[in-house]
Amino acid sequence: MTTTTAPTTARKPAAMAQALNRALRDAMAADPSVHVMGEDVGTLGGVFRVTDGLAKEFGDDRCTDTPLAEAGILGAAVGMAMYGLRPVVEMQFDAFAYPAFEQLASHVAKMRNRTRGALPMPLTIRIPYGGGIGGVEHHSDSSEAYYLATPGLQVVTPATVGDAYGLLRAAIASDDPVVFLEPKRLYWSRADWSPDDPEPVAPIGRAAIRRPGTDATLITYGPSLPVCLEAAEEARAEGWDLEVIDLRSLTPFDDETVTASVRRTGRAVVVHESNGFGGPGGEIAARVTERCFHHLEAPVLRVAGFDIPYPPPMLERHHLPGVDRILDTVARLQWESDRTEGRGD
Amino acid sequence: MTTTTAPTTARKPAAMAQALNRALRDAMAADPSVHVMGEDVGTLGGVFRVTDGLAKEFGDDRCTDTPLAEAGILGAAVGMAMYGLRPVVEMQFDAFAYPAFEQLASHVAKMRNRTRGALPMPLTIRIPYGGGIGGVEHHSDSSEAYYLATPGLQVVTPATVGDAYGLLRAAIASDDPVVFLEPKRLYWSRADWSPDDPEPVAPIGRAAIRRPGTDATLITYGPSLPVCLEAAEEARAEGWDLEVIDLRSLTPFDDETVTASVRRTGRAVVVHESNGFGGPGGEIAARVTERCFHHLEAPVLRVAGFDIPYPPPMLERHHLPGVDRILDTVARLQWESDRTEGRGD
Amino acid sequence: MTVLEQPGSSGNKGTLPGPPPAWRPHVDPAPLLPDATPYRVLGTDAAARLDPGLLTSLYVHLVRGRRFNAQATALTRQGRLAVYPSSTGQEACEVAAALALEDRDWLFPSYRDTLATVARGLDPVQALTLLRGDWHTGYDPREHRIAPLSTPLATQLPHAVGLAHAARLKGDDVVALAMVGDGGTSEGDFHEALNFAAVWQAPVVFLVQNNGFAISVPLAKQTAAPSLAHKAVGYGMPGRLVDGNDAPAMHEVLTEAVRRAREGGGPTLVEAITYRLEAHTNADDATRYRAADEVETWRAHDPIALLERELDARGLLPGEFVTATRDAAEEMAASLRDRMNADPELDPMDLFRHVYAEQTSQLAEQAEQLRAELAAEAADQSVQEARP
Amino acid sequence: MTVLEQPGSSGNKGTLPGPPPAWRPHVDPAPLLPDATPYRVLGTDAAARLDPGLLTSLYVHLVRGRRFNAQATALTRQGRLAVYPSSTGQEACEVAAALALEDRDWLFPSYRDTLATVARGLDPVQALTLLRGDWHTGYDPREHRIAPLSTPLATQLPHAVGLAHAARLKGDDVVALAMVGDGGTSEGDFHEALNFAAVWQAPVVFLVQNNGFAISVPLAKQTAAPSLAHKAVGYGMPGRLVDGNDAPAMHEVLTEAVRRAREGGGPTLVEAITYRLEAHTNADDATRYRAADEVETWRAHDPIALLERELDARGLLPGEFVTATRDAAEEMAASLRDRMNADPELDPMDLFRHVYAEQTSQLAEQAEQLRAELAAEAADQSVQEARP
Ligand SMILES: Cc1ncc(C[n+]2csc(CCOP(=O)(O)OP(=O)(O)O)c2C)c(N)n1
Ligand SMILES: Cc1ncc(C[n+]2csc(CCOP(=O)(O)OP(=O)(O)O)c2C)c(N)n1
Ligand SMILES: [Mg+2]
Ligand SMILES: [Mg+2]
Repeated sequence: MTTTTAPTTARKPAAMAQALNRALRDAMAADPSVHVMGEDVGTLGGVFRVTDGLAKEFGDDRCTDTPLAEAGILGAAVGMAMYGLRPVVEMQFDAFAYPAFEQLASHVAKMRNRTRGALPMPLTIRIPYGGGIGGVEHHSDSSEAYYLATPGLQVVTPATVGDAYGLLRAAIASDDPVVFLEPKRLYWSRADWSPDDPEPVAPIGRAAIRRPGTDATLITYGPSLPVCLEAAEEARAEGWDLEVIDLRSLTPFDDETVTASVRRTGRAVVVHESNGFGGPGGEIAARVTERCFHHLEAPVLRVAGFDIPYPPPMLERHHLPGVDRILDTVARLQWESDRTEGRGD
Repeated sequence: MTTTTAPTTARKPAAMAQALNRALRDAMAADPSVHVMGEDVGTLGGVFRVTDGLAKEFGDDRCTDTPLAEAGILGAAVGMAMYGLRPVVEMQFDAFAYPAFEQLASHVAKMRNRTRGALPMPLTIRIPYGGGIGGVEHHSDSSEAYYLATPGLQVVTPATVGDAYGLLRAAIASDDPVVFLEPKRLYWSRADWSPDDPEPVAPIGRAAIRRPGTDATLITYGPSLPVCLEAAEEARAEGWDLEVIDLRSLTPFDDETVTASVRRTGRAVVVHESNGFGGPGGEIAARVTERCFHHLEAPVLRVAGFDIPYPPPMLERHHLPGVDRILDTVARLQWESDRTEGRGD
Repeated sequence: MTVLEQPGSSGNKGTLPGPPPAWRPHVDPAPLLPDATPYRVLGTDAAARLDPGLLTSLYVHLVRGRRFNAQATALTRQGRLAVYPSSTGQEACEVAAALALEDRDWLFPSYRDTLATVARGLDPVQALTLLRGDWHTGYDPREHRIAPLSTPLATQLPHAVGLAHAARLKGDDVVALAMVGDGGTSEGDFHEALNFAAVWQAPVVFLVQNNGFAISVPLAKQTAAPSLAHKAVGYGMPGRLVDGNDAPAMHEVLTEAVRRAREGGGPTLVEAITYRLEAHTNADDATRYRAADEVETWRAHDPIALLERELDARGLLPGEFVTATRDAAEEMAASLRDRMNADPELDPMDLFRHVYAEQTSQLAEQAEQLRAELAAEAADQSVQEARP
Repeated sequence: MTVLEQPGSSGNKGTLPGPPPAWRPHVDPAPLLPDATPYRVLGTDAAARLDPGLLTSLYVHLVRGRRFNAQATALTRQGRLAVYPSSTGQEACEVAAALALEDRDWLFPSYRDTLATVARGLDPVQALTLLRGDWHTGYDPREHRIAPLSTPLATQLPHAVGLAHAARLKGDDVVALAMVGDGGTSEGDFHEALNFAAVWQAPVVFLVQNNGFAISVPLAKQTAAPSLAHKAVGYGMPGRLVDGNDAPAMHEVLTEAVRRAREGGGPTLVEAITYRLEAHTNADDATRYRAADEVETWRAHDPIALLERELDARGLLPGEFVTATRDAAEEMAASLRDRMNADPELDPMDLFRHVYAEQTSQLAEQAEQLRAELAAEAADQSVQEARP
């Protein structure tokens, strides 16, 4: 995986889950107001082991196994933040964040605004999301559209080991609430990495160009980044040089980077695993089109999960955007003179 | 307000709330499996009086004041539907549907699919939504983006008195769960209406052209329809003949009607009260662009609520899309030869 | 602490079959259960022991509180408040909640508890900002240690738990008192908050004002429990049942619960039996769902009348005191009316402030758009004004 | 029924200050409280009165159940199941839940309760569909009156209430039995469901299997209550505490609760004290959070061993019976293994079925897209196969 940051110090292979763990540890060591809380985050170290060792190192009061109640967890975290702490909440799986939805939408997202800045919410809500790990139902939702539609939240999702560390540090440091979406099928993806890399804190709100290209832009994030990079490699055989943008932050959105790229390439495809209809791709395609209309050779197209409940493990591969589906879509970007409309025509 | 259906029988002025009430009454009379439930829907007749008289006419078992717990209400309704009833749930205000979000996303939307059709969910969830009535915080959310992003739900919203009746009858008759969004600031809007109008049941999934026009299409729904119609009238002074589409159903989306219109007019603006970023407008603009790209003279633009928590009563008029903001946006549809990019350029 | 002691402790190992090994009940439920009837002081022998200073102070607060409620309701009729949910009839609960707390403690009011915030010392105009509609919260919660008035029911309860827990972690002896209605106890957030509080032994007092109704829904449709205070044992905290119209009883029970919490004794659930004498809000018509004679029955148990009787019996209600108390309340009301009659300063650009710590480029764009619109509006207006 | 009788009934009107008028406690909490120790039959005098037929039938089910759990766990190792949450050690609860119900009743299992569905008669392969991963629910819930295994914790409880309520409205004497874990009792949905059930007097039995852990979290971090059964009084329903490893005790308590519900007596909360002898699922490592000797302590209280002791004492455990029971269980396991070794039939186009009653134009388009992709894939493959 290409990153924009060049390494300087000793690096060794690390999995994303380890980088996240290290980010939590470093944040807790640096700031005593950082508190980790959630189901099974203490003794067990989380079902994905992202909080491994934290309770031992910092004590149960800094890394707390809570009762099994997501609204209670997030609601208590709101109160802790009101008192000046910096809670980092783990939701065990995407769909199990839903019970906390009212706390999120009505309080976490609005508290700063409701109180004219008197009660900021420096909360991080870590949510393992997305599919591809053979999970049974309710364990593979891509729920980012809900968070995108909620002003007051920052929505961040790393796709590389380095960003997992850097963005999580930035999220915890942020004075605004961050929904931190961890692509669970990348937890065990590895890369050479060291937390001593320059700029270890990745800025929230800035996309990264993971692969420069000239012919079209793939706009993606999280679990779909490796798929897009693979598609871009394969596209060379077809003669297409694709640029790949990793959004990293969905909110705030990096219009600058995305707009500049699409104006250069003239073509764009948004790729994500979330359902297409009402998913983030619509917003992205719409705003890119608003800003790049006269540079576009073709409509911005989308490759997304189908508009269905997440399928059972044995069928999920058909649902997930794969390399072929991306290339098929790139092929529809009206490269020749055949100017027919897009799908549905 | 123009409707596509011509009246034949005796009509008299009725408010939307009355038409909704009549729809519930007629549905309950026609089908003993229809049960109305929610907070204050019984003795009080609902805080907006939409269920007025139903408990008296059909008894407490058919129109039930529940305990104050939205997840419990919707969860119980799921169980009732499993046993063959057709529950119609009232959520008292938009933001007070959030506690039921898990039941909605994980069960209501998925039950049919999870069980290969064995357990359909013929549920209607009525939610008064949107602002403009001077409500204090948490009483004016436009939460439709959440429902749009949830496959398995139908999302319907009337904008006229006739549709309030017709769509609610259709929603209750639907074998799928319907999130029925009632524009609360139109509750007391009146029109000449009779339930004996031909085609009283409006089809789910079909948009209506409320005003034919040739120069550009305003795509809207719910509380923004009257504003768009007013804007279209005022636009005549500027020499623009605007077509106004009332989507009525957000899911399923009527691509046919919308695509045909925009291909004809070549220009489109989506108007809604919901926050712009991550709101329905992105999806609508994206899919219109996919389907109409080479017919478009300008990017599809959006007029939406700002990307902020819903403001307090005294400031809400600045937030809500009004006639001027719509006309300003129409003016940016590149009518002359000045081919600059859209906003943000 | 709980039925299963982890790890590895065992019951009567060896004597099979007996109770499951490792099973042992640890908490005696008896002290957690509420009394069969609401605790009261007024009209009992205990009343004689009450401190005169406390009684007169409560009285001043109650009278002032009732006047405040009346004034706020009047302001809705004048269009100066968007809406007002009155606590008339419940003043003893509101006042006791405020007085039970130290300055460093936190109050978590629900939307009906404006009076409690005012009794705690908040400027009435700031307290009414939400209901006037110029902003959501009119005060700095940290400055006053009063959380925003909570409209989504019961959602403030977990906040109180988290704040109290955080304070304890920081070594501060701060207590949180959270208020909720009988209807609010049906929400999942009520359950989760009480459970967290008990497990964490957080210094929180939960005050349920059981006024018999959630808008139109009577308690019988809200719960089948012997009392709401009986919920406490299910979390492992004491439940207390109090006559919510008996101001000294309320004050005593809450003060005691606050003390217990402060000393590390954990949370308490207090159910106050009271009654909302007015409609749900000015916009509500209570005659649709309750009979006038029920209201009259409760008027006979008015918190102010109850306290007056005691004061009078003890010679603590001289005419000058009554007059002075009423005059002071009138003065407060007059000042409130005057100040609320002034239009609040509004800045539409506030819409874009405090959404995030730093304004995003998108919000900056939108602010620019609104600024331009307002300028155009103003220009239009001055053109129109310039016309003859 | 509740503390405030509406409308207009009054307490000791006239004798002011007394309890607030219109206030009157209606439910006696005493009968709703659980006993101090879990109810058990095995090893007590009551055991002698147990019907031999019931005992041997429970025994067959328990043995079969344990074998089922072992086989399912083995299938995860062979990659035939994605995951399996075993109920080994909890078989008495699982089996009693199934046997307490009539055919027309409904079972609402949680994700750990595959065994209860099998004990109720569901085809084991259908019961395991969810965990194999070919579809979410492998059976028709209406046909078997078994709700889908619920993964989101406690969310099935309000469904059970709604279904039972609907049945009663329709005049059917159907009971719903809903299962949940100790961890699940912390969720708001637990609270809301129990409250609805009590207010509606719905024919529901709530069975909490308190196995001491929610994944790694011990009960002491989940609740501070004297017992989970003590939550019942807070809803106005009886709470019963049972030794969950005592199969006849479980059977008796659940059967009684079901009978009471059927006869219009309303809901019951039953807490079964039990223990999960294996890890949370095959993917979990339980040694990270609990000591081996705790597990051993519980092995000594094994539900099958407890029952065997009683059967043996009464001469109901002849060698042939034991052998025949084991053989039958082995046969079930072998057949299950064989059937699970066959790859399930998959149709990718199922993705688009049953999302809505009628396929939308959008889904039709997407189905078309997938069909084309699959055709291209197949063509690719046959080209590749054709190569030498
Ligand atoms: C989550 C939520 N659901 C619904 C409402 C609408 N609502 C406002 S007040 C109210 C009744 C509250 O009753 P109770 O808790 O007894 O408090 P009281 O009004 O008696 O003080 C309702 C249903 C709300 N504010 N929040
Ligand atoms: C709403 C929700 N939150 C979290 C989870 C993740 N999760 C699955 S099982 C489990 C523990 C359940 O414990 P308990 O209720 O005691 O049941 P047991 O596993 O002991 O049978 C958790 C946290 C979930 N399935 N649903
Ligand atoms: Mg009340
Ligand atoms: Mg458990």
